[in-house]
Amino acid sequence: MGAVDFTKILVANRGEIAVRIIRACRELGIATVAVYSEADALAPHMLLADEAVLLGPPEPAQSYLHIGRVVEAARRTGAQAVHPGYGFLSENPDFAAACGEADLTFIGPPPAVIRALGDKSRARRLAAAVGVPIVPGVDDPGSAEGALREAALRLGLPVLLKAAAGGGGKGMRTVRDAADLEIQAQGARREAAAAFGDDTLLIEKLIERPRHIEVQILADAHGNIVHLGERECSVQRRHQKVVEESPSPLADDPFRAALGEAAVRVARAAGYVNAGTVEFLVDDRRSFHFLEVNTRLQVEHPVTELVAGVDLVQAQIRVAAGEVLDLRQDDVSLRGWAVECRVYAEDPEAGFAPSPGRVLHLHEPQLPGVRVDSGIRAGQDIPVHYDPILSKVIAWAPTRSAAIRRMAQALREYVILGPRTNLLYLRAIVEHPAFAAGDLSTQFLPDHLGDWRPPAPPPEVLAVAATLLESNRHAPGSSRRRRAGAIAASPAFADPWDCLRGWRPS
Amino acid sequence: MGAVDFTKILVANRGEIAVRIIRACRELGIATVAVYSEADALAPHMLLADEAVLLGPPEPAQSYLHIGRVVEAARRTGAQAVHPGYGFLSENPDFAAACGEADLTFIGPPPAVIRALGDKSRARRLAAAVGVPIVPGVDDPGSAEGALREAALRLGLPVLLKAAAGGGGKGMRTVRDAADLEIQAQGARREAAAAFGDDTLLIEKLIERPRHIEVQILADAHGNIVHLGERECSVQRRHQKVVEESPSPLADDPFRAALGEAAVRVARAAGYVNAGTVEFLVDDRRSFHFLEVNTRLQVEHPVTELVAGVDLVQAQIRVAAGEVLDLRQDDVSLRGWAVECRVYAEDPEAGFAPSPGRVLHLHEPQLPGVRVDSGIRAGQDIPVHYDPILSKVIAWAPTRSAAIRRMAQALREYVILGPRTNLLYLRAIVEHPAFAAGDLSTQFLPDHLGDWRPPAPPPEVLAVAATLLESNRHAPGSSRRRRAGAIAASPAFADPWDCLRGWRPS
Amino acid sequence: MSDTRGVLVSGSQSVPYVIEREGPAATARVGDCEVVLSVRPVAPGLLAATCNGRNLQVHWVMDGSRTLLHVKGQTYEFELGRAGSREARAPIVEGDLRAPMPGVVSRMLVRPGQTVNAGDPLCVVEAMKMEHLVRAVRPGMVIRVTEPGTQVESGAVVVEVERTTEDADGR
Amino acid sequence: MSDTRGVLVSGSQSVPYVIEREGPAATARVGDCEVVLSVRPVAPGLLAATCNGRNLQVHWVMDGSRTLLHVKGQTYEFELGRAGSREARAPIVEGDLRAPMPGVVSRMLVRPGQTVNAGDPLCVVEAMKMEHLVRAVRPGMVIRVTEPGTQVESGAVVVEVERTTEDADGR
Repeated sequence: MGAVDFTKILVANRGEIAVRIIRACRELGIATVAVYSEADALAPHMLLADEAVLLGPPEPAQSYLHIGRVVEAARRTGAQAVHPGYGFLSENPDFAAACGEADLTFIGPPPAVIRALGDKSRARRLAAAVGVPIVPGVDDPGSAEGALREAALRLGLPVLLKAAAGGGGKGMRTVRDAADLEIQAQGARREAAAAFGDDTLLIEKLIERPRHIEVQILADAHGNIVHLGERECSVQRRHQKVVEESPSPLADDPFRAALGEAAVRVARAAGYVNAGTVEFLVDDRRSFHFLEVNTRLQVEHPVTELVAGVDLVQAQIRVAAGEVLDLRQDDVSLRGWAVECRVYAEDPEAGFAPSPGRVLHLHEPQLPGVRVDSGIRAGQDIPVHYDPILSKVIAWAPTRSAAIRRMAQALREYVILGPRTNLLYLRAIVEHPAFAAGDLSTQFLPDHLGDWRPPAPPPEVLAVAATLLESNRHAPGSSRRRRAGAIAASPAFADPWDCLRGWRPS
Repeated sequence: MGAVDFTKILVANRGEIAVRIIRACRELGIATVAVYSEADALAPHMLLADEAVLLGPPEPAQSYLHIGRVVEAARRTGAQAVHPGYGFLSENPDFAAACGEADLTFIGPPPAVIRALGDKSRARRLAAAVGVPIVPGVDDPGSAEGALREAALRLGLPVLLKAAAGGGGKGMRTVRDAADLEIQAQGARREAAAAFGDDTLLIEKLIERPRHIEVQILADAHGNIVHLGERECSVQRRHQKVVEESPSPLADDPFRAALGEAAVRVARAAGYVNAGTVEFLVDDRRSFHFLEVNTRLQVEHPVTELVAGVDLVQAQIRVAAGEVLDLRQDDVSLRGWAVECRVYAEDPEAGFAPSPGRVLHLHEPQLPGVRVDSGIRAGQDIPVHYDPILSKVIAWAPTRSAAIRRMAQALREYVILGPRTNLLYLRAIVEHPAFAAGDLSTQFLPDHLGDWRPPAPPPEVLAVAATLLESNRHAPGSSRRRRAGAIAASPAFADPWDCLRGWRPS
Repeated sequence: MSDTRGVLVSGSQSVPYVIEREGPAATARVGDCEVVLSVRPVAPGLLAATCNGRNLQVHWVMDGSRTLLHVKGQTYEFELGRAGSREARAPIVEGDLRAPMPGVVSRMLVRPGQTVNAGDPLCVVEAMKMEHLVRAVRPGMVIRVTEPGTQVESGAVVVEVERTTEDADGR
Repeated sequence: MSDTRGVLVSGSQSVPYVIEREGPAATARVGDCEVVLSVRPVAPGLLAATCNGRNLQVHWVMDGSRTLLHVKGQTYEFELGRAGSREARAPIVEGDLRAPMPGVVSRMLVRPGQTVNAGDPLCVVEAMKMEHLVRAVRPGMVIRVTEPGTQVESGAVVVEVERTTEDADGR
């Protein structure tokens, strides 16, 4: 494969995924334009790109969700294509259409496909029409007083409320008690409106303890579609994926073939082009039910990349440039096992409350078989306005157990001081015997880690802490400033006690 | 595969390879003991291990080459096995024997195999005996006045002088002019004695512009031997490998099969156990000639790991613990392409003179498909006493050209300030059209980069430098202290000029 | 040789300590345990500690009165307390409803004077695109509320509730 | 608005500069080129620069009078020179043999008073396990040598050679 037909791409996103896309462009020899809000003025994605355009104030509607400003930034910088990443405008058909009108290639499916599949109800009908089983549900019960309740009771509680336009757990609520229906629906509508600009809801019968298994597909504009195996994303907290892996511990070859074939059938029926994900719920009898199609790159795409040996972002760009897919289904071979952990700025000790703030100290793991897709840097202020995802740790190994051990090791070496994170919680997940057994469901976390608390500090940590705090007790200005240990001027074995004094930014 | 039969391993090495081995042990749930010299008192390998034992003064003979002290450290800490890494004691049969006598498992082949193959002359005879072609040469011409000259002239100049006990380019000299024979032989003998404790030389007929291609083998103690494909290591400077890759651009499937089969034949004849490398020179007619067997892990082992999907260090440990190899030759499948660049503390602008000193600023690349095996940290004093290798960058991608682009990107993002390095030179290599063409030989560097010089600073760099130096011109104490830019106390868009002042270690 | 005493506070826990220094090593008694340690600075934010013969890499930073530590894959927060005192933090007054995280009060569901039952939804705090419902922890009367749109720090009081003698529904 | 002038020295090259500051931006004239730039500190050792509309990440550190920069994959060393002066470094006197790197003089192959030809091996400096042969760059007489075993810095004179009127072999 030679050079791609783009010379400059605008990346309409922030954080780790923007960094990931900029790097993919750079490897293809394509210049990049970042966009950023005032809250991201010195964020890594903005620093890494060749050019950066300020969109506006921190609020998403004024920056990363503002179609006009993003398109104008692309026009002004002479970009030929736009990569939307995930979230924000990635599944907004109006944005894809606006790009087209401005002669920009939108790196994703055509607007009509996004629109059709983005409407969860249409997507369900489409899947059913090609013989793929779906979850029982009611499409758009309407916002009229009582309509929701009626639909829910018709399906039978418990039910799941979902943003018809949504994805990623935003605007999603489980309702087991009819009394909670109204307030939960209001909350779901508000979140849906904020995240997707559309508050239409969908009600589905809740499948108890399902496994969430999805299929990565890749389609070119010439009618070629392949699937790249499945990902299991059952480990979720409040419908938000936390740990993903590929392959699924549940899947054997016949299951994988059937699931992949179903996914390709849906994609083909939709006229799908570019990378996409077909999501399924699998019940306790190993039957799968079509859930929805995500018409964009997924957060968890790296596990597929490591197992299938394919660069999905580069493939997206090539397909968008009109190239023919360079692999057929027979060429796809899956090797080993990959696990991903999402690192969130949240406090597991305080009900997983978001924990924005300044990254005071950062050390990211670097070990063989481990990939860290990070969107943060030391000194950065993690804004309160966006998703709490900081980075993703992905571990590959020949076997699932080796990949899990490798992941645990990477999480141990990952240091983020400042915002509280779920790093220790993630390690508790991957080190849990039920996780090792592959015994997963979307209830995995409440079932097994509902009362998780971090261990108390062991004596050696208390001893080190006491020593450190004592050494800094009388340091001038220590009470209000940030400090970290200085490099010893003299080599090792110098008297250390004086050297524990910190440094202050001048 | 379950837990390994060791609970604690001593790592008898330093730098990146010691770090690599410690991490492999940790993934297997095995505790680690580092050894270190006074020059490495706060080196990364020493910090990372669970325990660390000081061996002695910086001189290798008093520390990393001191068999008694290393064995004593293992005994005292209760380690059951010793991993020697590469270099130092890794191919010293006396050390392997001393481990055995102290009831320590030496993670490598039995002493007798190391001894037999470490003697390059015996190894050549062994290969010839099983029908593997060898390079014409004279084993141990003796140190008598004139004996060397006579042997060299009998073979015909040019010849190559090599340490019979050696490897890695130490004690290796090309002689084209008979007048240089004596002084080059003396130098080679001294280097050989210093590096391997044995100054015996071997003379080989020089094959002009050969390719250096080697085969990774893995053998258990139960008679199973597999090969994991080849590595091409033709890009060398003074017999020191600089860039390696797997597979070789020269090799097609029949060539790979023939080479692998020859390597396994040699290994089987030698009674080989554990990981090893069989090296070949390939001439311009694609004929291969056995060169030697390296009875240890190679520096460049990661390219094989990425292409074959095998963790060689973990495999070494399992095999040493008596486990049966968990893969047969038919299970070995090679996928994609991997390239490795060795980062050296050397100054390409000053004849590649070693450049030890303090690492004042460090930023290692972290991108998908890129692995950095690093042995350094910010603030570390790189000692003058050991090999100049700082780290290795390894890039994997589905195709060779994509792997090369990825490598170039990783090298661009790799920042080491303090010691001078070959980072820019490495990028010049991988971006050279002859490298892209796969047109390699051990003369690649003199042929194509003999007169390489770094480009002059472009105007924007001069502008930034002038701004920076101006801002620090009047800073107190600026003339003798080390400084780096401070984190801005205020967010972006504050007046920057005052903020460019540096910080000083307190 | 020197000898220092103090109290280490971590969350709601206080641990007294005594440190005895002797050259580059020290003995620390924390609670009932004794640890022989030496600590060497490696780089800004990184220490190499040896505790009872084991290596520990310690990442750390001071942030105001808090000291954040990362050791062996776990993060800790400590501050110094006064010997004999355990009042390192203002105790949370039961009934005052606090923001669970830094964010914006996006909706207020009650008004001053209203009586509420334990578990009633009071207001919504939004941060990082997630809504968090603040519920009453006990019955009482709402005294004061926060204006919607206000940006609040974690732990800030967003609704004040006064305990009443009877429940909201008159029981 | 302010206006500063100076000379930037990099190796044997000197480049005069003029910097004109205006608010957060500046215009720098370096040699014959003009660059409009703004520079913002990001973290210790890291600046975000914008040069003629392009983003540049600049890693940097000062080490004595040297400033080391890393921009777009290349490392540079600069120091400030005096305007109009180009003598930033002592010129290397031809004939004096200098250590090519920091290391140890492991063997001395000549003695004072000996005459040498250009290309003759003079001594061996060893560092990082590699030996480097120092050769005479022109004919002359050895005046002074360094004791074997001496640790030397890069650029230190290890052998002094005085030019003679005839070559060593009398031609």
